[in-house]
Amino acid sequence: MRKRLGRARDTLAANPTATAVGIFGLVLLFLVATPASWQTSTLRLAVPIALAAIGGIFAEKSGVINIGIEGLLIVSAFSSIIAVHRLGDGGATMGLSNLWWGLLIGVLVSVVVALVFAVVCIDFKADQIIAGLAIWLISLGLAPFVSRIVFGSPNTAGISRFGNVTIPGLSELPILGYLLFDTEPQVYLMLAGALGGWFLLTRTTFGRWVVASGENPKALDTAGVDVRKVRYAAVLLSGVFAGLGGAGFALGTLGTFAGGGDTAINGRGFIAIATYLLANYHPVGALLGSFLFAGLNSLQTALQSAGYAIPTELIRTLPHMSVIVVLVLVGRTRLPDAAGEHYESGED
Amino acid sequence: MNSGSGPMPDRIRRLLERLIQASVMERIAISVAALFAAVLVGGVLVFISGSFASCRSGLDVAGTTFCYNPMQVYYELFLGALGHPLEGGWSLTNYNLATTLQQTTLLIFAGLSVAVAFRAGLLNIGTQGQLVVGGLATAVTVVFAASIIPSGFVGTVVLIPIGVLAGAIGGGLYGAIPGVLKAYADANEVITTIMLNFIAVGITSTLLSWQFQDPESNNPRTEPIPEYAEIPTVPYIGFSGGMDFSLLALGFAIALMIGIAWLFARTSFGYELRTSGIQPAAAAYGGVNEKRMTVASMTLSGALGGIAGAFWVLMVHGSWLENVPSIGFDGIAVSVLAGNNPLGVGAAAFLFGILESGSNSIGTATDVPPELVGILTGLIILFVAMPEFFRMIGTRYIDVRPTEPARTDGGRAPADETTEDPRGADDA
Amino acid sequence: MTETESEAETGTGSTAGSGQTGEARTDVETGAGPTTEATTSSYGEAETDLAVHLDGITKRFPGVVANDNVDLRVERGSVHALLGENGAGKTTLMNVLYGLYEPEEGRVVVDGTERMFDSPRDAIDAGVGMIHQHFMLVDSMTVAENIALGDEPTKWFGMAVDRARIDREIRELCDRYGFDVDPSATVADLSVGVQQRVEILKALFRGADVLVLDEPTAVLTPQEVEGLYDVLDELTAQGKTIIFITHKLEEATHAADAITILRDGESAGTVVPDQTNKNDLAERMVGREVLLEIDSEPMTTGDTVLSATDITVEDTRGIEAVSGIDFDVRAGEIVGIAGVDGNGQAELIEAITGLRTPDEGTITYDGADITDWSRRRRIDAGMSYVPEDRHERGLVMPFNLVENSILGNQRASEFATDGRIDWENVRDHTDDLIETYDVRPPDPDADASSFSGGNQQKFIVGREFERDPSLVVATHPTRGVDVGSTEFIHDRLLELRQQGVAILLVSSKLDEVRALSDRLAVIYEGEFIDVTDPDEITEEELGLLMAGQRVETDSTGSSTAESGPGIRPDAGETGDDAETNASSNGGRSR
Amino acid sequence: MFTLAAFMVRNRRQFLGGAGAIGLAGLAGCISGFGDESDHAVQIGTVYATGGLGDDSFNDMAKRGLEDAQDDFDIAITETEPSSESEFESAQRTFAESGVNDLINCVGYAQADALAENAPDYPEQDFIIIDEVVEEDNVRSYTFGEPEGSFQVGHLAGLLTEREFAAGDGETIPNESVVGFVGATETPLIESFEAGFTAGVEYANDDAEVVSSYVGEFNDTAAGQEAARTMYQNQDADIVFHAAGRTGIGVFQAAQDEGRFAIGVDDDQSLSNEDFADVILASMVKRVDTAVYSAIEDTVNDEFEGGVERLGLDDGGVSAVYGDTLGDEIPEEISTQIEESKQAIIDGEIDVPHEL
Repeated sequence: MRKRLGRARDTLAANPTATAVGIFGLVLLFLVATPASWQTSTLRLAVPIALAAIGGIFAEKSGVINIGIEGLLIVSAFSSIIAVHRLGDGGATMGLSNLWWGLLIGVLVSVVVALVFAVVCIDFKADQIIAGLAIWLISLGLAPFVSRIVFGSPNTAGISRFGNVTIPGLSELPILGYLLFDTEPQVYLMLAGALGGWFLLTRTTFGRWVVASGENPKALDTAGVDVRKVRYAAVLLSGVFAGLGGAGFALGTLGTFAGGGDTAINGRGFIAIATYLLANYHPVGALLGSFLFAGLNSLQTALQSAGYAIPTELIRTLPHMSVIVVLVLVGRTRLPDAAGEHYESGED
Repeated sequence: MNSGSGPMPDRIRRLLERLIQASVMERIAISVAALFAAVLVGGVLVFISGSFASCRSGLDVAGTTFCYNPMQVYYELFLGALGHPLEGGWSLTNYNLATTLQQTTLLIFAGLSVAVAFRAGLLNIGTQGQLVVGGLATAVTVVFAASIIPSGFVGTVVLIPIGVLAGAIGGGLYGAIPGVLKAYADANEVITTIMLNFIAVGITSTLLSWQFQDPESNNPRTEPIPEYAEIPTVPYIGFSGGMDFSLLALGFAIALMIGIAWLFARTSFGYELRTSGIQPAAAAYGGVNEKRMTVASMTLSGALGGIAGAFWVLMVHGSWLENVPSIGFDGIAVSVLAGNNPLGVGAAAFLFGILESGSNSIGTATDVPPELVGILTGLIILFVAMPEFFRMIGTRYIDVRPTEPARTDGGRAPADETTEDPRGADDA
Repeated sequence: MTETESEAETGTGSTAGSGQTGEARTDVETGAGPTTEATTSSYGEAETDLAVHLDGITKRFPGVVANDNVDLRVERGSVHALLGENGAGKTTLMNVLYGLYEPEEGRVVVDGTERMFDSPRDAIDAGVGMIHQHFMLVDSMTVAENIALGDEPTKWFGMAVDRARIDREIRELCDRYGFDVDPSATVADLSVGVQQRVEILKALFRGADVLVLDEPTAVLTPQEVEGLYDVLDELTAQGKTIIFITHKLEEATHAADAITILRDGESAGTVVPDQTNKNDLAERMVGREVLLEIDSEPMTTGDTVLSATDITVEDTRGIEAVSGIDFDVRAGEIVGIAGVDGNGQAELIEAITGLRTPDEGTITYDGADITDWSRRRRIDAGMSYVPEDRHERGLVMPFNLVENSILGNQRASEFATDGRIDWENVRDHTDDLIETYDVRPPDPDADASSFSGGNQQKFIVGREFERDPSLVVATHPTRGVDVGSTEFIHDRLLELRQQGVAILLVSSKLDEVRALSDRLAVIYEGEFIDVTDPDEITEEELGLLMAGQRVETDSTGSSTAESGPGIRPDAGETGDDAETNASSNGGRSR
Repeated sequence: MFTLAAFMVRNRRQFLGGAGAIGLAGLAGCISGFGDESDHAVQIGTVYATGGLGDDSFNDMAKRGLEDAQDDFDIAITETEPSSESEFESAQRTFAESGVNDLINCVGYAQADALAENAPDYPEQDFIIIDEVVEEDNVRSYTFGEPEGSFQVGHLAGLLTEREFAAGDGETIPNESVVGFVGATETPLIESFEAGFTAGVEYANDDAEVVSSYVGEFNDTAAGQEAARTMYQNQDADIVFHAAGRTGIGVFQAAQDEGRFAIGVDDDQSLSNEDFADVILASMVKRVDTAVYSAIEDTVNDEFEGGVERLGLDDGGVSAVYGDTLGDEIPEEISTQIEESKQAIIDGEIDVPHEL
């Protein structure tokens, strides 16, 4: 059973065209068969998952498993809102809307936290899983801590959100028009991030170094490339993507950040990890995978208000259950050979 | 404890001493250093964040007003948790200390749960979920059993063990799920346990609203267990019942802690578990069925988490409530700080008990947000995770470089192991 | 300090002059007469003719001197062998040349210019390429991606990798040196021989003039080795300089223009093959005369202990690694399995010892069908197993010897009652093992990781042999073990055989399996291509068999008849094109 | 930088002094540091509900009551915001144990169980609880007529949904009579909001349909947004009422995005959330602040007594308040009807259900 699934998977991997056609067909089916509100809400809810997953791909491909990506989402989300609030909601600074400044600052904060994670994992050789958990826990505490200082409450104040950006002409297209060309900036960021991530990973020098660094760092090292730098760059890049995801979600969808409990991110970073494992580290695959999980999330809302008597709490766990089902059916995605291991030049 | 073997022979004592000196001392040093580093970073954070807060009187530095005094925060955190022993009118059995020890007791169980899995090489992030499920199992079982078992002393003696057992079984079964998924479907346990934490919340609240909700209450909670089924306090010397802490529970936790330590050190199962954790291939070679060991250690880990839930119900609340506090996540911090050593879990649990209870004092006695404690917890884990950092600092000041054994025979010297892959095909 | 000193030297005098200084220092410090003699007498060209000159290199690791004032002079366009035992410091020296290690003392001169290599990058830029013993290839990437790694030409202003150009350049290189490598193939799918060629291409792609090959033949079949020699000839003909590391006398004398011998981190002289003989080389290498003689008296064999019928095993990737193997092992008999690594030995042994479930076939042990038995039951039934990988399997590295001494026996009644381990007993047992098997240092409380490979192996062998087994499965029991320990382990194996224990021995060392085995099976692509009498087969024949070439004159057929159906009737089909086929069913050792 | 260093030195000297013979005094001097608060006549402790401050409704209303009292009386305030129900018991107890609080405010029905357990243990300590009844001598319970208030806004929604109405950023869908309700948790209290609301809608218009959704949390704005958006887009709801604390902010966001209306709760949310004033038709105001203020006033005047106080439509404890921006645009014939039904409820002519 397992083997057969594994083989089916290999077959898929061996026929990228067929796989692509298949996925495209499924997407098409989804577009035709579901209401528009569900599709747009799926797109919006996919933003933090997809971008965090793409970031996670880079870190893990380079050999650093970044389980702290949930933490990066949290810090970027709340710091972007605080930034907008401080700069002045609805205003602009130096000709740029404060919302965009908020996005920049959210990304920056996420990168700084990713840098801490990188130093700890790469230079101080911390166990990556433990360090990632620590980053998560620190962020869980930091979000309400900071917003309590700024707002006197674990929740931030509300701010205005990104509006739709309509691309003339293209937005007139059926279905794709309202989905892809008349939507919010963070959705464009997500789509661009997936394509850019794919290009970076598969077509550029850096992408090849990232892959080599995760599969066989020694090979990269002996080829004269500094593994340490590549891993740093990859982890920081995961900070950039997660930052875009967290800040984009906060500024585009949330408009405010609840810092209590699991915070408003509520485990989306962990779902992102499951997403890229499911997508076998393919950035565009991660985008499609995030639609799956986000779609389940909006399905839950849709089912409920449609009056189906499924217990709310149970419906809410649908995405989490499907992560497990997916992991079990797909089996363990082959991690990069050197993922989780420290590498020091000159070591054998 | 080991009744058959007579007095502990010298050699074994020597072995223990060496073990302690070699690795345990270093671990303790690193844990203590990590604690200090976290406190230091946290202090800086508190001080700096004080410049963003508003207050009537603060410290003015270069035009900026700093509102928070880190010293005061830590004073409240650490001494507040003990009931301010340096101030007048202190009694040993005070409420704050009771809260600290109550948290310590729960964290010992949760920490042991995490430690057992980590030692087996399984990153069980799911203690929280196992605790939630185990707690509900306890509450429901005790409420049901109370209806058929006489009340009073008999009820206490029968119901408490039944409740703890129910928690252990509930948590154990829930812990076995990721074990089975890992062993037979190769599903990464870190992801599955995190997801199962979310699912545990969903399932338990569904069960609650479907069947077990206390009709008397507006809160999502089960029917309260009878008072005689709560863990009794020790008369005269103990803390009073209103403090929701019993020395008996702490005693049980410590006994369990020693039991797990003994399991690791002195039993075949413990040996196999540790071997599986360090080198799964060697364990398989040594006749350990990896899959079964994975399931067994996850089950044991889950059972310990379930016991934590049981005590949360039986000692603290007298019923199961939705939104269980994050004892299970704190258990990870406890175990990591303890280096996954069962005996270390006791000390680490006490420290985190202080943090938990001290956060109340921070919240009431200072203006600093009590969420600081969550940040401190994360920082401690972060620093413990990077022993290399402290080794680097250590070697800068003291020469503690381990003495590498020189070439001991005509064979391959250790240094060559670093230059040539030891698994190499070296035909002589 | 030494570095500034040598830099100062370069600054003042000519390079040749500074070389002289280095040699003088050698004399004073080591007093190694023959070293200097050999260096100067047989190989005294001016430094400007040298492609590489390593001058007085000293490299220390904590507690050990890996290279002690070593000199190496390599003439341009020559093949130079660096000969020495394992642990003599050959790889360390080459890592210095490649910029992976920084020497404490000495100079690195490449192409007449003194260099300071901080990283492999610097070495690459100076035209030094290295082909490591364990290939530095990313298995999941294609040949082209691997070759260009770290040196990718780009297009679109550096935005994207110029893949077309990489392919073009690789084709050009292949044409020039006569390689047949497909740039778009995935490395994981290639045979070891082809992977090695990819490594060589990788160095050439970077414009290497000096190629360092670390133990290039270790994983090759004899036929692949011949192919490698041809490649080396082609390279030197085009003006490249080759340095190859080896511990095999044959190879050094056969392929090299000059040989430098290392012993215990020191240079034991440089010689020209024509002017020396193997005995001399061996003596320089080992420091004493070595004779690998094993006294294996024929034994009267007893009952069949282990019998395998039609065993088929798939490897972790689901590819059939062992295809229908039959054999049996009797009490008091050593059955050897020879073969190039990765031809299914590992999977076969794992199936027998219970670490892997065979997909087909039955295994009987002492008459009982144990095919479905767990590893635990097999251990309890008296099966001992010296694993191939002592660091992953045989020992728990962070455990001390006391804890390691019961690995596999942790539930045996001898050491544990009702699941409780009696550590006192275990400690006595450990002390016995240490004494009997001469494990040094004799410290039961030291971590396994702190022992040398030889002592680790002696400890494992001791633990497994002292279990009172009726069957011993030993895989590569002397791999990476020094000569003294090797002899000891061989003696113990023969002793066990004398006691009537059935022994299954897997080794890639031809002399070892030939000398020890009573019957010898040759495994190729998961099948026993032949079962022979080791005394009647020559090393050449054995080499051919290991490469999948059936011996035409089947003189050994009679011996196979009595040992059961050892040859698969259809084995011959696959025999011809060894090199290209070796890859197809995952025949890699890594 | 220099002053910072000086501060450190001073602190250390104090610390060292503290370690000396006099000891504790020095240490105390060091730790008390800055941010001291002077003594006040009366000290009030407040344990908030789990949504925490910043919910722009329930907790913030209680806070407003505190602040109003602080303006009028000499009181000191200590607060704590438990993040889950299981923390209430220890939070209340911590305040009670400290012995310095003259009154402890327990905000929210969820604290009732914990208070019922704690109050008898501290007979000298005064408590109040909002939204639930705890029958102890030292507890004053405040309850509100939520169903009645909800009935009022339901009546408003029912009247508006069937007619063509556009104001601010929103407009109704006249040919579809659908309104929505978003609740936080499926508990009797929140369900009583829905019960009253539904009754009000039906009172206005028998054909109108009420769609409802429970998000499960008081502070999940994203879920609140999705729930409301689904109602607006898929079910053609044009007015959504929420009783979900901070989650309700998501309802406002959705209303704004979709150009529909929302009804706030607890506070006049068109004032507390100005950003959404252009979609907030009205709010079901619940004067938690009045309750808190009156309890503090009684404590200061030493007149505090236990018992149950019920605040309803008649005494302004609950009321439907029109949005600050949109209120003026609501047609008079509608506001007249609302006024009539209010009187009818007060007079007992309309019986508002308290359960679904």
